[in-house]
Amino acid sequence: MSRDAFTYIVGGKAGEGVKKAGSTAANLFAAMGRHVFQMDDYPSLIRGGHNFVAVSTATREITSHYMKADLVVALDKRSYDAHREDVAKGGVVVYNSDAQEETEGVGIPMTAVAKEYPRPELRVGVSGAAALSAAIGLDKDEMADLITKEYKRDLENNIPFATAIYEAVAEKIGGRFPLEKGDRERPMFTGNTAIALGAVAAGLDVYLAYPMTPATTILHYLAKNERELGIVTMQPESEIAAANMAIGAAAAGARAMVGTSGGGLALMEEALSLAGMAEVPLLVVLSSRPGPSTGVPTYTEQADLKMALGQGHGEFPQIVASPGTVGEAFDLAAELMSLAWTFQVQTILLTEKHLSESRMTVEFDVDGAAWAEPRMHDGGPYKRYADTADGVSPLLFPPSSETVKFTSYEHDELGITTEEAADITLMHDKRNRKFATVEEHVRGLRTVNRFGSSGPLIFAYGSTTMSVLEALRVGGIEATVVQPVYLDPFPVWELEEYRDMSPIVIEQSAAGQFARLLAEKARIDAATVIKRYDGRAFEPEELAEEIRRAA
Amino acid sequence: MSRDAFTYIVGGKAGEGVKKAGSTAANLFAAMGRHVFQMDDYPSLIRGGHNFVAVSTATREITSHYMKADLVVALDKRSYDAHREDVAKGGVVVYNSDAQEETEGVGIPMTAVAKEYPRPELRVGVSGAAALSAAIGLDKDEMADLITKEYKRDLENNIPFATAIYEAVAEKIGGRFPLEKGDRERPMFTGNTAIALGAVAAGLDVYLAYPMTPATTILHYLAKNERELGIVTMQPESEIAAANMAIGAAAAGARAMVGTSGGGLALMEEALSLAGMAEVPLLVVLSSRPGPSTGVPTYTEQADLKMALGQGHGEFPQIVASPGTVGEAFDLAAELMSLAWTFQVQTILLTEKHLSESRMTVEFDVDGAAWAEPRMHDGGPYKRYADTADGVSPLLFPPSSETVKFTSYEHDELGITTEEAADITLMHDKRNRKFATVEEHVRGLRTVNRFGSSGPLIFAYGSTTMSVLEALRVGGIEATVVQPVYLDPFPVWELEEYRDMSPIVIEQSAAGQFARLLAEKARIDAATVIKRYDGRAFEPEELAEEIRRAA
Amino acid sequence: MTDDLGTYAENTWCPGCGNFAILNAVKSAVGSLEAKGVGRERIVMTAGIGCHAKIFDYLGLSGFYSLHGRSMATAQGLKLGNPDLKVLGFCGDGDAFGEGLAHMMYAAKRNSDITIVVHDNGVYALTTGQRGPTSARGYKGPSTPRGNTEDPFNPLVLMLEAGATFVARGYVGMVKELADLMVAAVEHEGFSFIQVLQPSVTFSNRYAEYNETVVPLEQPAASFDEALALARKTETLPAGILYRIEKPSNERALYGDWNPVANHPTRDERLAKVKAAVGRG
Amino acid sequence: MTDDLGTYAENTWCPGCGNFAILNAVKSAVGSLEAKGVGRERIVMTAGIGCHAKIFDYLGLSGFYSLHGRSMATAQGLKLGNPDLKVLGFCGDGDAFGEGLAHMMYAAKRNSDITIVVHDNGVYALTTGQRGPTSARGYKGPSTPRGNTEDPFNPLVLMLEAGATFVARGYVGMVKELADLMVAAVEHEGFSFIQVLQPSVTFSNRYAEYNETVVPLEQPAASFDEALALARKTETLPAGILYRIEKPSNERALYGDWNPVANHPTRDERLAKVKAAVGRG
Ligand SMILES: Cc1ncc(C[n+]2csc(CCOP(=O)(O)OP(=O)(O)O)c2C)c(N)n1
Ligand SMILES: Cc1ncc(C[n+]2csc(CCOP(=O)(O)OP(=O)(O)O)c2C)c(N)n1
Ligand code: SF4
Ligand code: SF4
Ligand SMILES: [Mg+2]
Ligand SMILES: [Mg+2]
Repeated sequence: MSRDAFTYIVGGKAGEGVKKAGSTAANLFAAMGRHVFQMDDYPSLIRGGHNFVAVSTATREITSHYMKADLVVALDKRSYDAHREDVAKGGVVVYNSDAQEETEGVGIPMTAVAKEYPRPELRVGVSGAAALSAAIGLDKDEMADLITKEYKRDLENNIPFATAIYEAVAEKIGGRFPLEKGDRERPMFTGNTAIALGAVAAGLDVYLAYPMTPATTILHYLAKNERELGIVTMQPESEIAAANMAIGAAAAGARAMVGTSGGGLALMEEALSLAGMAEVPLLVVLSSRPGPSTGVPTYTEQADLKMALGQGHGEFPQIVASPGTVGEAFDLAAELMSLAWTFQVQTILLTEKHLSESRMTVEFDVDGAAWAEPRMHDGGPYKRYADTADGVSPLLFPPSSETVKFTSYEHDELGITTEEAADITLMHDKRNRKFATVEEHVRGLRTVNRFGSSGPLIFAYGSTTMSVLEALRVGGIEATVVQPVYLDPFPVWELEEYRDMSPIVIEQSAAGQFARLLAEKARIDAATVIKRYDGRAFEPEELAEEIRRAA
Repeated sequence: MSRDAFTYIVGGKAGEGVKKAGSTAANLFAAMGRHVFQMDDYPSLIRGGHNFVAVSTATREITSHYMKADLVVALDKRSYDAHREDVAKGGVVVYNSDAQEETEGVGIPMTAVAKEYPRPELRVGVSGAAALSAAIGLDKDEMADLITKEYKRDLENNIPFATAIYEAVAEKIGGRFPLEKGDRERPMFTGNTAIALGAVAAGLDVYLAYPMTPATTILHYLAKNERELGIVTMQPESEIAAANMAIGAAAAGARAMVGTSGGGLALMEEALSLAGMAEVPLLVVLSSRPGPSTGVPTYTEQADLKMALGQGHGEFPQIVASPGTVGEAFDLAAELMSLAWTFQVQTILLTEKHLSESRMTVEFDVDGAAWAEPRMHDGGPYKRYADTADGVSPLLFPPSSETVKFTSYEHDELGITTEEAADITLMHDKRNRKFATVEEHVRGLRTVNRFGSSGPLIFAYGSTTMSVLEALRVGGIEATVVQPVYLDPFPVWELEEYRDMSPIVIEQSAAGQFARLLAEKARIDAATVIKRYDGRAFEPEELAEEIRRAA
Repeated sequence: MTDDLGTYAENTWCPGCGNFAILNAVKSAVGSLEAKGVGRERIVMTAGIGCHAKIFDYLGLSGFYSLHGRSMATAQGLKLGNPDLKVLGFCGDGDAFGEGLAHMMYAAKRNSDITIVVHDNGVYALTTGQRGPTSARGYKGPSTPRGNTEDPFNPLVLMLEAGATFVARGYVGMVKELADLMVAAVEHEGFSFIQVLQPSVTFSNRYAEYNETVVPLEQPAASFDEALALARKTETLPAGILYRIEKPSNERALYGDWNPVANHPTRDERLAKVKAAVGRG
Repeated sequence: MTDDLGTYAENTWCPGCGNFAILNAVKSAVGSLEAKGVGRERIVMTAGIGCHAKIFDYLGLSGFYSLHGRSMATAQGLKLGNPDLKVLGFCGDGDAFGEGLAHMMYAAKRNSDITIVVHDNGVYALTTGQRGPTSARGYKGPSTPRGNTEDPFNPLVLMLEAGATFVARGYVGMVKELADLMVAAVEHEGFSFIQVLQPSVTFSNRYAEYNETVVPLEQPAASFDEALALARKTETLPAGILYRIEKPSNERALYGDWNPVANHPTRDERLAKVKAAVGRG
């Protein structure tokens, strides 16, 4: 393994400022012009328990955190115990010596120092930034600047507290991990922010969502920024309301999006079928967590693929795609919003907690974002469901002098209910043609990403792509990675060349859904399926080992 | 074509007694010891419109109605116009000469005659039985007996009215269609009644359902007979309530079933995933109508296959099967209830309006019905999710001195919530083993029906099987029909022998979902897919033509 | 779609059904609204699924034939998307107080500026007469052959308690008054609810009873408590506006004078906003 | 599961959370019920999803950790399946009056013989503080950063109007009284509702306010109207049983003394019934 990345883990209780300590570190690395990947690991609770943030950084692209850390800052004993095995060779643990007995590592009386200031329980987390600053050799002023920039408030206490910790750490391991500067400063975003901004770039008007981890932060981000972005957000009484309101809003001409996790999507299924019949554009974000059912709300898994592909009674075209990185999440959210409006279909952006909530340095191609533009009626008598050659009927929104009738019933071209055999066939044929139209168009898009061109053939999709790429980097493994971005229509036309190969398939599912999809749709039968389904993303070094064994 | 069946069609307005006229005819044929198939065609309205019932009968097994009728009774002009083309060679239309001008056929002033009695609008329908009796050569007493048996009430008006119609018809076509007696009298049931009784035979305790065509009559039948059958029914506030209540009832030890159509199943999706995680047995009846969305509520289609196979976020075993006949519906409902309880999984009985609401002569193998028997805990400390070798953990129901914790969260063996990597893996592995256990067991069941052994190879499933078999009969076509009864697990082990063949696939779906399933799961690629998707079941003579063309 | 607000769809309501009167009332109400400057092109309708909902096919208005129990959400979505629209939602009692109860309660709670007309026939008519939320205890339908074991909801009370700012009752035997209620409801800024007593001649033929008990109400109650008392009356059934107050509508409270559709930005405008947001990080 | 009704699960509520008091009250109530002859093995619990719901892991009782907004349906199902069980359902305010509102209203309407305890902290706590059905207008949470634009529901009023036959309010600052309410609720045959004022120290720390305003209520109101008036009070918040009446429970009304589980037939019995039904055609 060639470890050219530096990893920092900070752990403690929820409510102790662990997340803040993690993002502070990530921002620091990014400000140094480095590439950064930040993963938050937290249980489903508000205070206490064990939270940690793993931040890995390098001067080259980095697409995963590592679990072997160079520097661990353990704010409590539980964190020490949890991460003592996670220290890389040459690494060190800085721990809170008030929370446990003297042990290996650098013990700092964090609690005792914090008690010299008001609200000590909230202050302990600041130790993270202080210890990191010392360990990578920042000077005191640089550290104070960092605290000022990141914590903003209560600096008259935070800076002296941090300074005390800094000094204690510096005494033991000051400058132990000097970090090179990178080429330029990049912003950092989570996948959820990328999705939100991608949709906004494509023309989003209305976002409707009911809170559900790991999709919730899309709502939070958009609600906070709605005025600046020129959009409207609302949290209605349920996912059912969200989906049906979104469909209503779209029928008024507003670009609408909803976002949820598996349980919420399940509740939207009836509405998705409605969108199919009424031919209403809708972008749906499905961010997965381990299932079935409530499952493990704050962790990651790729077990909703089959669900995403099988929603809704009856037959109607839909588009499902899953981004491999935070940058791709931005592009894809815009593209899926655009496709929804081009074809009046629902599009599902399938992702996972690991992408939704992980944060990485990224530069969005804002100018390249797709734009959602409906095919509009160009005057004259209007038929909502005009029987066109490609199955797509022009849109018209009320208020209009022509009558515009959207409907859930089978209908004639004007949208009036029908039970006549000939009408039913006509409309089934129209929707059937739309399947073909959509597929034809999707063929023109970049539906599959390929990385590398020699070595073993690996298939992965979604956030697992990031893990695989990082595993190859750290393992120094040459491989060809194929990542289908589009899952429905499934880009078999791109995959024919792999039909007789026996690739390694890597996914975060116990049942091997993705491997099954490849076998069923593309007739590509995996030689080995590398699975992880304990709620945690793949760890690059471990994954590299597994790939090596399988290859 | 060898037309050895007699077909009777009666048409009129909803509310005019058309359904009654149809079932009266069907019962008459059954009482003659003949085989009968009755199909009700009605739009989604309460009064008016155009309803008709097609009843076909033969002295051999019959598994479809025909649309070319020997005798058409048209109670109104609309029915005359609708069915004038449906008259078979040698057939005749008896029409209401008060509702239209004199035309081809036997005109009878039904309305005028009815007006001699109270409530004439309700009486016109009785003409059906009268005309039929005359045409097949019953004598007046036999006809009066029929009216007495079927109409029961208001006989002092019904019999004289019927006699008047009878006499007028007899004058023109009396005894035109003499019908042989059959071997023995069989009862007649709809698919929905068969499903209801099959579930009851397996031990059903509680049926929960919200009305939705074409599943509604299961609720009606069970509600009407609940006392006699020793079960409980309830219509709650929504499908979501029905499914969640059923899961609650099952957790108390009650054998529970729910039934709905596609839109209702969509609303149950979250609960299905809950049943998967909590490992609660549940039998779900999904009776399809043309979709997507509200679609065409009172007609038939097979477009919910993909949905039935793709329900629920996360990964958990489920069983989906679809009966080919009313008799099989009885057996399968019992078997699926039994499987649900053996493996603590949800089982979906997928069917269509054409089976749910059509009525045929059938003899249930009541003694052969499967019985639902849970694997019970046999004392000692109890673990709801004990990690057993086959993945099935014994059940125990409260009240019990041991604590029994069902849960939607990922959990340890006792059902306490967990977020630990090792626990998550353990339970995923346990559920994964259950997939294998279920498949192993299902391999021992009759998962595929085969009919014939020479001629072209045809695949069909669900109620389409009945249409195909009747088409072969009437067309005198030798063919091999393969009908997968089980759809998940899909019995690939039974289908390997067909892998390199290019069969004809026949289904009621525009997208060809069943053909796709065969291609994807069993790698059987259809040469031709014969589809009908106008809401109507295949017509045997037409289908025979299509098969002949394709073969 | 014809000038008289009709369509070519065949009307399949039972002869004598109360729904005909509602259809006539809407046509007349739209006429009055047009006279007041609210053009029919701005009036959009929604409907659930059921006998009531067939009104969608019979009225030459734009709109959305939605799902059983969800049309109130669709209606709110239309309004949220374009607050210039006047949204007139037609619901069944099963729709509004069964499958869709939560949407009704929340539409009232948040005071969404839509009008909901509930065709209250006390039964699930289109699905052949099962008991519904407003069916009487003892009602015998095909799913309750030994009689309904639940007491009915009082829709007016529920809507008042949920926060509706316009609560009215109409009767199909009083078409002109019903039309006036619809006009007032549409003009009201906020959530307007009209319960229409609509006998189903087939399943709940209560014309005779209603003709006796329904009495016109001259003016809205002076207080919430008085409105509640009116809503609870059973010997006579007051028809008219029971309650009306002013409160900011959901849409106004959420985004003031913004209009998502009318203010939909150009691509350049939007990209500038996104770039600014990316800059803010 | 331990003798003191505890479990080995780690408690992850925030220090000071009102939920601890509810946990203690339940333990005490179960003790009292046992003393009265209702053994703990007959008491089953349900919970939604949320901070409140963690009580499921902390209590050594059988039951079902259900879904967000559905535990009231699960609870009714348990009771329907085996009416000998005493079902104690724990809900959040989001659970009960947001996602699951319709189930609550219908449980009350049909008078299902279950007890629902709502941990009312006025917020979606576990999902980090979004506004909920009982959040005040103006509440600033992460989904309403400029303030909640809706007025709160009054849970007591909704339950009274929906038909609940036992309606009570408890407060986590009055544990003994809360335990007594739970005992009375479980003993009541019919739908029992307890709103528990449960401050979330993290998101809605209203201890100080409640300590001022919550006042014990000596006895239930004499009439429905009086109960409603008590429920509407805002200057003081009466805690105790506001309303209690007798009415046949859903289960009794549906099937009298039948018990689906206890009366589950043998296979032979059942086949005989099916054969008889087949014979009837
Ligand atoms: C999800 C779903 N469940 C059930 C149905 C079946 N369904 C159609 S209309 C209806 C009830 C209609 O009752 P109501 O709303 O009172 O309308 P009415 O026919 O009485 O006017 C039902 C249950 C459906 N369309 N969708
Ligand atoms: C269908 C569904 N939607 C959303 C969620 C996410 N979720 C979990 S708990 C919760 C709200 C909790 O609020 P409340 O019921 O008041 O409980 P509290 O945490 O305040 O005790 C939500 C929205 C979910 N689990 N399921
Ligand atoms: S069934 Fe009742 S509600 Fe429906 S159309 Fe007929 S009379 Fe009207
Ligand atoms: S967030 Fe609030 S409700 Fe949840 S445990 Fe903490 S204090 Fe209690
Ligand atoms: Mg109704
Ligand atoms: Mg809460």
